[in-house]
Amino acid sequence: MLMDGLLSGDRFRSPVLAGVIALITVALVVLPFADDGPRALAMGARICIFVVLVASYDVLLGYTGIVSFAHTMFFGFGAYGAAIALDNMGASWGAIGLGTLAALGVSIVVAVAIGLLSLRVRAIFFAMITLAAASFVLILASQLHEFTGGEDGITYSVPRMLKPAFKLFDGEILGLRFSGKIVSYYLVFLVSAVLFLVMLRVVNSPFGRVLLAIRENEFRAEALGYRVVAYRTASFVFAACMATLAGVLSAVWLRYTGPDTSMSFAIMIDVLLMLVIGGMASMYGAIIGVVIMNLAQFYLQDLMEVGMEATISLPLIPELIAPERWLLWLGVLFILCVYHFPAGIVGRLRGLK
Amino acid sequence: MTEGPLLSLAGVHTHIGQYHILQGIDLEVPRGGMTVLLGRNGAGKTTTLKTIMGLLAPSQGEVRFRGQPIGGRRPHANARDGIAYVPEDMGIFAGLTVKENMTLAAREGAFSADRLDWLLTLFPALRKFWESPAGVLSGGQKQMLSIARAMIEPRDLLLIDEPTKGLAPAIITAMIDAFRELKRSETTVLLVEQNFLFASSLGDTVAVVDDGRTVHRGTMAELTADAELQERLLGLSLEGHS
Amino acid sequence: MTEAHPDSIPAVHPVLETRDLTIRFGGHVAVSQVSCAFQAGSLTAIVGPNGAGKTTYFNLISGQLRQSAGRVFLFGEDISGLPASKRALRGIGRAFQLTNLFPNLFVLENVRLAVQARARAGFDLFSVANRHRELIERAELLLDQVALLGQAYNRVSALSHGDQRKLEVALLMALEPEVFMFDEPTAGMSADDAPVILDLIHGIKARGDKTILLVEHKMNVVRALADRIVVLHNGQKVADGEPDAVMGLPVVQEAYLGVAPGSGQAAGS
Amino acid sequence: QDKDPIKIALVQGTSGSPLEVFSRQSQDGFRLGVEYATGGSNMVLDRPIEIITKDTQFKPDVARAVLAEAYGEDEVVLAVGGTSSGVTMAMLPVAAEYEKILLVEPAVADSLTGPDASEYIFKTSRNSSMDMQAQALALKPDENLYVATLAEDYAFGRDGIAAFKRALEGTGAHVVHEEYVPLKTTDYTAPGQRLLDALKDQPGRKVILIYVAGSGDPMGKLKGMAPERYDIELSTGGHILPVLPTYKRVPGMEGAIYYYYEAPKNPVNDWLVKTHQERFNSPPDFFTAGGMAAGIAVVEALKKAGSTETADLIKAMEGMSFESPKGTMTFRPEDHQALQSMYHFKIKVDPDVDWAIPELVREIKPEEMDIPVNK
Amino acid sequence: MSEAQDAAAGEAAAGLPPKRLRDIVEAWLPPLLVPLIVLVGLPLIGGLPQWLTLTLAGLSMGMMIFLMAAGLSLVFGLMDVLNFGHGAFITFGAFIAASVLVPLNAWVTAESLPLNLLAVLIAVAAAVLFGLAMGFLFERIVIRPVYGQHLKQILITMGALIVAEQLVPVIWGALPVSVPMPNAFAGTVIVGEATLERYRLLAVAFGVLVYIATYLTLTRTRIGLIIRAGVENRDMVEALGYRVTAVFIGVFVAGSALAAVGGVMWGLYREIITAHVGNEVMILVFIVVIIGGLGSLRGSLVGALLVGLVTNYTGFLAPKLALGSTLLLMVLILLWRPTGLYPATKT
Ligand SMILES: Nc1ncnc2c1ncn2[C@@H]1O[C@H](COP(=O)(O)OP(=O)(O)OP(=O)(O)O)[C@@H](O)[C@H]1O
Ligand SMILES: Nc1ncnc2c1ncn2[C@@H]1O[C@H](COP(=O)(O)OP(=O)(O)OP(=O)(O)O)[C@@H](O)[C@H]1O
Ligand SMILES: [Mg+2]
Ligand SMILES: [Mg+2]
Repeated sequence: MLMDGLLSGDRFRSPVLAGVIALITVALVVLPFADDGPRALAMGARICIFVVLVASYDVLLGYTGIVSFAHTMFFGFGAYGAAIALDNMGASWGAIGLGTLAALGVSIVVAVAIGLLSLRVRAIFFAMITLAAASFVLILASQLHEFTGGEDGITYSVPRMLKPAFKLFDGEILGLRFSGKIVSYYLVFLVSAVLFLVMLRVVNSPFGRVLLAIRENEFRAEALGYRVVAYRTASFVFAACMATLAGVLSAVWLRYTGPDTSMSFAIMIDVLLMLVIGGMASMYGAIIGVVIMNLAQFYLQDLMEVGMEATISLPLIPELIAPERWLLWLGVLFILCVYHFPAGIVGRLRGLK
Repeated sequence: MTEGPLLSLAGVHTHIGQYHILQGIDLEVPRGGMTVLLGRNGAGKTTTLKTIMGLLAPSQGEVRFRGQPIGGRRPHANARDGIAYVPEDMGIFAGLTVKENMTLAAREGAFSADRLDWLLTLFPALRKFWESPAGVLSGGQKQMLSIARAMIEPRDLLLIDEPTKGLAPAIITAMIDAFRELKRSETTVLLVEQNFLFASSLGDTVAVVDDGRTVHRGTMAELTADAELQERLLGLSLEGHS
Repeated sequence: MTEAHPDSIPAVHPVLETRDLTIRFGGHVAVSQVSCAFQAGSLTAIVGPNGAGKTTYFNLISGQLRQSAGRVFLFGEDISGLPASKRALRGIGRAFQLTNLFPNLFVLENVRLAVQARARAGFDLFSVANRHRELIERAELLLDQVALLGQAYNRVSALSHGDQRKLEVALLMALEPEVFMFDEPTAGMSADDAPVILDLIHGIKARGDKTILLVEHKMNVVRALADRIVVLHNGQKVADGEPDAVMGLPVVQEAYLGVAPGSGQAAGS
Repeated sequence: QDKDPIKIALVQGTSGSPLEVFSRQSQDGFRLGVEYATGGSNMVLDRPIEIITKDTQFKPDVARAVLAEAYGEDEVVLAVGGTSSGVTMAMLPVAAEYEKILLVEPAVADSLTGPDASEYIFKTSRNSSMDMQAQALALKPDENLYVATLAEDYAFGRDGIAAFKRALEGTGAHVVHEEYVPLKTTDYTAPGQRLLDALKDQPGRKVILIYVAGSGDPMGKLKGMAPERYDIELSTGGHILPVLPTYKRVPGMEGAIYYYYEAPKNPVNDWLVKTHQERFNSPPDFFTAGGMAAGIAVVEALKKAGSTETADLIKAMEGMSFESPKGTMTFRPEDHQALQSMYHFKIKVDPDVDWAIPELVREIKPEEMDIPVNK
Repeated sequence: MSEAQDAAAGEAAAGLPPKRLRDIVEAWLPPLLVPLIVLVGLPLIGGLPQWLTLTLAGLSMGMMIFLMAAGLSLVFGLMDVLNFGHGAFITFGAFIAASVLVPLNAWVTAESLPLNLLAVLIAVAAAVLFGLAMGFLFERIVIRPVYGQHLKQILITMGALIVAEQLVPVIWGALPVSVPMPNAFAGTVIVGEATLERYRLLAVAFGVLVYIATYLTLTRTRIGLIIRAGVENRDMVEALGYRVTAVFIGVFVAGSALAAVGGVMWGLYREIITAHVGNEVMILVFIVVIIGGLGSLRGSLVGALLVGLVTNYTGFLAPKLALGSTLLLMVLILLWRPTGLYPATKT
């Protein structure tokens, strides 16, 4: 019952899916105990942050049917908001708070402006306008380098509690020393979990259902009495705010913010890939997609390395499975996904009996 | 060419996705006549027509046209073989003008002037909106366009799904005449129709479908004469209702 | 038959009124200066040849199209400038001639959305939709009324044409509007199923406080239900009055029913 | 136990960006450098050197994680990387956190040895100031020189032009116009026209200085506007071999280059060119040379320190000179940047060579350049 | 589409009571925009030679963009397929040009226009062949399952783009590749004080040729009609007796071949190419196609010329705005005409 409440009644509708999600959650919780090495922690935190980012994009794309290429722009607002505040005000919680508020403010204003101005036009035009807006902001970030550090980005420090040197208490639990790194990992995990549950609630609320209706047939939704532009804008703003918060998390976790970690088109493509592979219009899809892509990003190369060494004597094949070509195979996987699991892995799991 | 029915279906089953929709359709459409397919909503009439046209592939059973098996043949091949189709949702191209819609249907190139004239007289609205995008036509006008499109060139077999829905009585009357004329030109028609009056004034033979199966086959005369049979098969109680 | 007569209700304002309502598309005038008032408890059939402007007239009333001239009033208030969604919330309900649903959602969800619109719960972001039992029960009740309860958990795209028509009506019922506008509700419906819908319409009428507009080509249906007929022809209102009187008019006989005046027999009935 | 390998991590981007090929050149060069410096044994301090490569995927967050992993889990003695300046910038604090050395190669930006760099950062790659100083020297500046500059509108471009102007200070040369174009510009007609307009009526020797990174070809496009009509010369830095064919359009052009395999005259380079030709069937390029310098630097540092302790290494490396394919390099103690030679070239076109040859005019020695310390 | 949606759409196009003058202006403005901007440019820029140089450069750059946009526009407009992988065809076209021209070095460097031209034509032919073959595979494997589904098209073609970009280094190596410019096109034409690269003349000639050929094919045959109808309702077109599949493949393949030709021209212009050469111009190409109105060939041409001119003029007048100028142009045009200059569908 409590569980149902937390998950807002969004059923897994597949025992395998339920198992996988439970497994991922548990894995993220115990991760530091199993492996507190930097790569594992980085991956864990990146997964948490991207779950929020991808899920918020799902609210837009999967639930409302809005194709936007400006989602990482909002992620960037959050990251730069926190980063600039921390850089200029020093490492304090107040700076993070202020940066967050400022970033949310900017995101809301920009999202409302884009939404009201252009959510009326055809989907493809909207996509192009967001693409234009996003590339404009990206250039702005590189030109305003006094503020943003340009291409180099900003490196800054975070409150003491989150620094590796900090110790939450003396001694260890199950062999784990609670350093600031672990504290910030759990901070990221908790905030992400809360944000995820909030989004899960929203898509399962009456509001979420209206978004689905608009995706399906906006004309009829309007005829039923739903003001489509208002709902779309609301959805756009909500998703933008969630992405902004994910950006703040990322800035705090990485202690570095630059175009490549926050705003670049590459991240936008990553987000798309994750969402589609996981499954659109299902929040759980975001989790699965993010986990798979991250595992691939961190470990697929190692696997391919082995493969290449095994085939080194053959023609062309070692070239194709050289570790640098991991993106190629991800692309292939992606196409196969769109092709064979149109509803993503979640859709596939749910389709199984 | 063999004698016998122009079109025949024997034990046809069709699946849509995982759903088993048609579960044994038997049907014979005699050459030059009009066969009416009746049945309640969701019975499988439309699915039957789509299966014949090749838009759905039968999973079992035989569809024969002029004695040749055509089950699973692609729709364009069927169309070239002389089958025309008026779909239930009319299938007009909203972005194309009425003229372009008609042009596409006249595959051999130019229209035969007489035939076009005949159709435009039958459906005057089409003449009026000849150069307008078909999307702006009224519901009934779209229906007219769809029918006209199927008739612009002589075809051997017309598959027509509920042509009278949405049409004003005057047009329906005119259409009855038009179909009589078609019949004289040896065009065979397989008609799905809910409007029993229309169906009964044109049909020669009937088949009734229910739950994806043919539940009755016979002549129209027989059915019109037998009120009890009508009641049983079709629940034709509209008259007494309101 | 228990009919509520329009004049049995003290009519300060007609529920719905159009004054000189006009729309032009380029050079073509699809609806031309149509003035009409509709009283609560009445069922008005709007008839006319194909392309006469009936659906367009509906679109103007419910806000899908914006008039070139003229006004629409609801309870005496000018609503000509409002978007469709606002009109829907104020009580103008509309079923479409060509089916217009949410194809990939469950049948139940379609109705639930309409019920929810009526309950104005759309901007409720933080409750769980599935826990609004009352909305769901209401939706189920409505599905039952149109004999679609068995299909509640099918996707709309898998419904046959006739079933989609029924769902279309269920959505309208769910909105519980003051003004019901049906655009050929029984087109494509089998003789078995049409009565279900006609019964429903009749039931609404019987309550006596709702206003019903019905576009219908089947004369027997019109005769059975309507207590007033408005005839549109080339966008203009050419007749308006008691059914029998209107049906007898030569213009109707000729232009609409397509019979020589006096012969009295119409094919569509 | 003494035979435990000394681990070195190469943390560079090898996927996800067109720059990935530079990382690979650099890694080949690094291995060659180690091989050369250890006399082919790959052993130093009696321990074998083990090279671990890690892919940053050109993502700063990934870069930090894999660098931290290299330091923390693989326990490397030091790490070398990265390829793009932004990503490398993000890596700097990790070195400080783990208190281990990061030897920057082949990223260029000045800021990598700037205020954000800790004592753990060393840099064998050149920086933009060197490029621009050498470029300025190659123009033989005097009162008679009038220059208009073309650069991309972001920190890198503006810093470069600033460095260029600094280098001209006191020579009496004039910078009459600075043109900045947006990143990724493809059509240079408009900026070209502005440059011509700015320069054409100037007296004296007129030069357009082009400082545009990336693979665009502003030089060819400007050449297409026939600057010689107004006696305007073009000048730009040299480029990697695959880009040199485009220089065939500007025979006689002079500028400064970081490395061209025929330019340096020293035994290290001779060995490099010969070995590279043997193994890869092509001459070495920019980043092979850079990687080799880094490899040699690491081996020399280990030898000099006699230990793998970071503190010892830092002490050994500060002020250390070593022989590289580009001659002697010296880590200056103030900011740990390796000072090195650049090469003044003049383009020669030989129909039998696929690319234009940047013929050596003279070597510009580190002492000639005044590279600012901006810590 | 539902009737009322049609009606609503119709309203937008047909507008309220006809205002004669406004209608006329609306109809004639798009084609006049290009000369208009050229005229406005003159006093702004001031100098005649500068203006001439910039205008010629802008128009020829526009033509090159048009060459790349034409295929996309065709596929996008006729088949309603949003091909983010279009850039990959451009890239491959450029690389094929390099692969063909390098071995033909003797012809490329010869002092003979016919030989030079022949070399380019062979490169173009190779690119066309490649475009045909790859387009065929691409249509079957990637596009076929997603007709009519914009979102999936964006996704799947993006996936294909990633794969294609990753294949380039596997085939051609990871280093940048240089595309040798044939001798005859390498120089510059000097008219008074204005300059124009010779190569751009070739690009203009090619652009005009492609425009005319495509235009004739579309207007003189029924293909346009079949495709437009097929996008709305494939089944119905099949039921009218057309092999929609074959026609669609044909158009897609033609679009791909055009893209590859665009790639050859672009590769020659860039001289140095990397795996991203196609993708770099894609935003520009998309903007052009959208400004023009989805799928209108004429629109793409006008859009491309506008973009070419506007970037050159602003690059000269206000370099800071140069990059934003295309975006601004798009936004302005969309505000004025929400469906672009020449909306392809008449509803
Ligand atoms: N895409 C589909 N997926 C699943 N079931 C479907 C699909 N299309 C149709 N059906 C089902 O097949 C059955 C037959 O449908 P069909 O459209 O043939 O009926 P029909 O006799 O034409 O009915 P109507 O008179 O209402 O048009 C219906 O029960 C319908 O729900
Ligand atoms: N957007 C539009 N642009 C141009 N003409 C239109 C548009 N919408 C409707 N029309 C025209 O207006 C006329 C009225 O159409 P409407 O749909 O109202 O007819 P109707 O009376 O509902 O007919 P039916 O009984 O066939 O449904 C038709 O002739 C139609 O072609
Ligand atoms: Mg049907
Ligand atoms: Mg109508």
